[in-house]
Amino acid sequence: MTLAPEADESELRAVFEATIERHDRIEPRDWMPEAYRKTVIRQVAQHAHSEIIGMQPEGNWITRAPSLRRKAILLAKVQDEAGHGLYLYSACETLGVSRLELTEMLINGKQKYSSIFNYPTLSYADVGTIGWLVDGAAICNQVPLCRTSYGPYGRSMIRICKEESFHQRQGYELLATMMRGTDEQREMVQESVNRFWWPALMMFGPPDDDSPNTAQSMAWGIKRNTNDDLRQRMVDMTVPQAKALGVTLPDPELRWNEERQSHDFGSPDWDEFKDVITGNGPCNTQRIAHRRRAHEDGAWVREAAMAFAARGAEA
Amino acid sequence: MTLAPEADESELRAVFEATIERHDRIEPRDWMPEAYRKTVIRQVAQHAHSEIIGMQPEGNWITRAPSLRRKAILLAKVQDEAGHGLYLYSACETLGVSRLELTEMLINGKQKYSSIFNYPTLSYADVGTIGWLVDGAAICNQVPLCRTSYGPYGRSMIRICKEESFHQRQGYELLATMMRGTDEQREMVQESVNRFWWPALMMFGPPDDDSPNTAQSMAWGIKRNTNDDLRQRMVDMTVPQAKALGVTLPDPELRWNEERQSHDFGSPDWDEFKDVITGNGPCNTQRIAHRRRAHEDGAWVREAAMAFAARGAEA
Amino acid sequence: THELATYCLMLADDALVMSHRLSQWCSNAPDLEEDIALANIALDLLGQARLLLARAAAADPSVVPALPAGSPVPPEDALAFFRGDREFRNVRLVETDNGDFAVTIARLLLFSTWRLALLQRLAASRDHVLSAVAIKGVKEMTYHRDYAGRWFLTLARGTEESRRRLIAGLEATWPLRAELFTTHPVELAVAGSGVGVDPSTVADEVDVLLEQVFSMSGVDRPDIAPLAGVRGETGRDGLHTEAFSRLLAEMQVVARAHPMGSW
Amino acid sequence: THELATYCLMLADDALVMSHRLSQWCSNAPDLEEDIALANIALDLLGQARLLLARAAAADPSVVPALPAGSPVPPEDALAFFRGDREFRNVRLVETDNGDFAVTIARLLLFSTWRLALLQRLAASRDHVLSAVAIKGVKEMTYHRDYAGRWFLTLARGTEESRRRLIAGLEATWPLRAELFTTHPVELAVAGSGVGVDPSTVADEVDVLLEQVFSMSGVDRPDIAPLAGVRGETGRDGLHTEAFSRLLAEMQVVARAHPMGSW
Repeated sequence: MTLAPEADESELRAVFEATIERHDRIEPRDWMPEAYRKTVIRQVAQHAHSEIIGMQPEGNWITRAPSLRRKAILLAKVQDEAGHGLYLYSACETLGVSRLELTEMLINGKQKYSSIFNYPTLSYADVGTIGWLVDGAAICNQVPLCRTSYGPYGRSMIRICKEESFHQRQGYELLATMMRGTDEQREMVQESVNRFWWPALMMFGPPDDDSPNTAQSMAWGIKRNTNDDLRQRMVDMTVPQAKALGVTLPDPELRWNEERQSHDFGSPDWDEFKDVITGNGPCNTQRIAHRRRAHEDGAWVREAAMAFAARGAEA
Repeated sequence: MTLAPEADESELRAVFEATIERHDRIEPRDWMPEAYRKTVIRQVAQHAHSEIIGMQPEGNWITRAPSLRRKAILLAKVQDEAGHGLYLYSACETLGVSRLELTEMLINGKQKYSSIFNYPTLSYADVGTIGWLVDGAAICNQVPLCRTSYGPYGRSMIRICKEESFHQRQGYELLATMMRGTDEQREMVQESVNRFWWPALMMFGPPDDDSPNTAQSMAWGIKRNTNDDLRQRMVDMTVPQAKALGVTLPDPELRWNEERQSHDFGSPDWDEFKDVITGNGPCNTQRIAHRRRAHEDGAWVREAAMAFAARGAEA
Repeated sequence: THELATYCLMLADDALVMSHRLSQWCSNAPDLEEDIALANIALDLLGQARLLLARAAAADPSVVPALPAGSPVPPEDALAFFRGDREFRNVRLVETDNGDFAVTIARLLLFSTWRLALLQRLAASRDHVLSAVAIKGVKEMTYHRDYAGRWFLTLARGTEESRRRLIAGLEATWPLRAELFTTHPVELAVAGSGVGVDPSTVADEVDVLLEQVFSMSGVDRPDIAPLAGVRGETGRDGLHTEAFSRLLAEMQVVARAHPMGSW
Repeated sequence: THELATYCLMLADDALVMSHRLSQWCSNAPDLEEDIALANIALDLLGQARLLLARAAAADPSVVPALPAGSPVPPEDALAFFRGDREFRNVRLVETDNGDFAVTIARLLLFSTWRLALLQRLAASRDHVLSAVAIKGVKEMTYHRDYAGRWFLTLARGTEESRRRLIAGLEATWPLRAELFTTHPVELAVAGSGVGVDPSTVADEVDVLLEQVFSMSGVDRPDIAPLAGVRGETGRDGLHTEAFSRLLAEMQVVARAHPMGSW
């Protein structure tokens, strides 16, 4: 953690603001306002936690993957998520918080993760739908973040976005293959899309007029677009893909608006969103309990590794 | 525990021996030689442990039973085994050993249970085969024990034997139903019988010329027949049943001996028997670990029940 | 009718899945007496499930999954072993993992108190089969509730550890409680025709009974929000937890491998 | 030939089942680095399994389970998902439950040291496919063995608890070791024709390597008898543990529900 002598603060603040102004990167050793640091930590940690918690709903199907090829794809994907978590925790550590502290904030409910992972995965089609819609939404969210002002975060995002688009294509491809399969498989896909469509749109966060942090985050260049902008982009991107797949998006209000050259669409159930955000979603307790158990079960191994390393350092 | 003053011992011994001579019962308050007490405890405990460990191989299939009727039959059967364990531990407790002590001797390997339960159950046919052959062998062993000299043990055996013959019929009936089913089901039955035939014959213990405890146990009326006698009885009883079922018993030496009016049959693999008896059978470690885990996991519940009862007694 | 059949499936699936979870205790219970008691309860519920599945199949044969021609699998087994998870109508309360003995007892208390109240009313059903099942079930559920209540009290007033675990078990179970009293359109319809029971009508009665147990046990009624569904759907709509498809995979594996099998 | 196909199934099933067990660590490992490493190893083994299953199907198509006419399921999947437990030829070492991280590491050390030695010799197989699979596999197995060896040492020399668990894990695994070096008639036949490897020929080499790890770790070689089979049959004969049919029930459930499915 860099400590700035109080005397220099106004000068340092000017440098910081100029950097932001130029759309340049803030680096770990640079001075930054405490509120900026906290906001970046919050956002990056939330993103890291989402990757780690996100391993569970898809990981749920690794042992039941219906073909060896799909098993390999899924296992590699979930492994990538662990990798993303790793980069992002490292990015967070450049701001002076350890992975252990972050993990404890996650399992004590002091930091959040994306609400989408509080929905259950109920069929193998969900693996495809998560790739297509959830990773799709993540990409909409994350591509602008490659230009985010905090350097280590932005650079992590570049690598992560590449892998996410790969995952998104794989998800789409799984659904496309299933749609060419049996009637039962087509039903599985449609049923899965019905469940995930709205939660995917809710991934962009509350409507702009109900999103208190957006303005400051945009001013600091941590966030680059508003929630509603990104949501619209997602809908416009997805509608033609759904058509190509042959699935129906479960929104009777969805239609092309010639004037706006964009799609009109219905409003997600924001009450459900708040329910899930506040911890009552179908899987919140389960996800955290799983993470906590894994963390606690692994404590003796981490302790052994530290003790062993310490002994090596002595010798 | 009854304590006999030393002075009276020869007189008491005479009473004890006369009781045995008359084929009458020894009761818990009666005087008995220490060696008799120990032998009865060993045998009854081994029998009780067999019931309890025997819950595992069949219990393995309760959640996978292929019809609801069979699920009900199996669950009731395994429950009966728990019940048998309960009577037999009670019979043992009349000799001054508690159930807890007996359980600890089981999970510490100080007392044995029937070697048959160290074989795995690998298909649903095994549920039928265990009923038919293993319960069949148990009945051959146990019917004579209804007349065993120790009262509480003999009375337990009367009740247990009734239920065992019911289980044996149910096992046979499952196999008969499967034999009337598909080719795959018939193969399952034959494969299962192939695995269980020899272990079932080994349930009667080593050949008479290698069974050091038999003579004393018979003299005391704890045991009523030799191992080889019972084994022969089992073979003679089973051959016509196998024929009726349409399964082949996996013994090329098995044939009717007109002269003896009995079946000749091959010799079990006594090396395998010793391997299993000494702890290296396919499931010895697994069975004991399962019992130990259940016992340890339940400790806090038993403690709670005792604390609650003690508080009730105070109030 | 299809509604009656669906209603029977709801009642049947609750019993069947709860029975499955309880049967997993077999050879794992804290003591032999509990092994026996939990198996007994599982057997009672299995018996209820079988009668109700048969009633469902009789009320509307179209609910029974199709099997290959000539399959000897009876309707009760076709329903138990050949439906997918989305076709099961049980509440989610019964399907989650057993957890420790305290979770099992807390769940059994909620379940048996609720089901007893339902069956008491269902005894007056215009459907004679349902009525008969309910009358028999009332006796069974009374025993189950007493068993669960006794252990609830014992654990609450036993040791510090048992009390801690009991409260954790109750809290783990509580979010699944609301679903028990939420009326599904099918339940409303069969209640309207005097054949079934609207579960919302037993909510107060069940609450009073639970309060009695809580107060004897010195345990506070949890203040925890209900577990959300997905798009408003929950167990009665065929929307289950992740644990459920794993449960079915195990339960159905042998039956499904032998669609022409005789058992 | 049928012998070659059976031999390929042995090698394939070892890799497939071990991969399955390792994949169960996903999201459950002690740290993210271990989540990633164990998934990597599982992926390598899954890759080996796929090549070997394809080779088995090519060597003798009759080993591939029959599926309904027109099924798009490829041979590797028909073999993985539509065989029963008695048709799997893996050693029992790979199929038992994971246990804790120490059990997993002890097993992985035995498995990877053994399989590396086998694949090193198999690189010279007269069968070009097997030879190619082996050459690629040697690199992978070297990494797996190093990973397991490093953790074995770390746990042995870490804390008292880790040492206690490691020794317990090694002892739990050891009875399954003998089976690795017991020659099956099929292995003898393919070794005779220069296509396969007789596993008994790598026993000494593997022992020396294990001794090195044990001695660096200050752990005694366990003195525990091998796990008996049934009538002399073990994993290579299709005789498995009770855990295995449960493993397959989970692994095969989706594939079997959709024999005509495209994935």
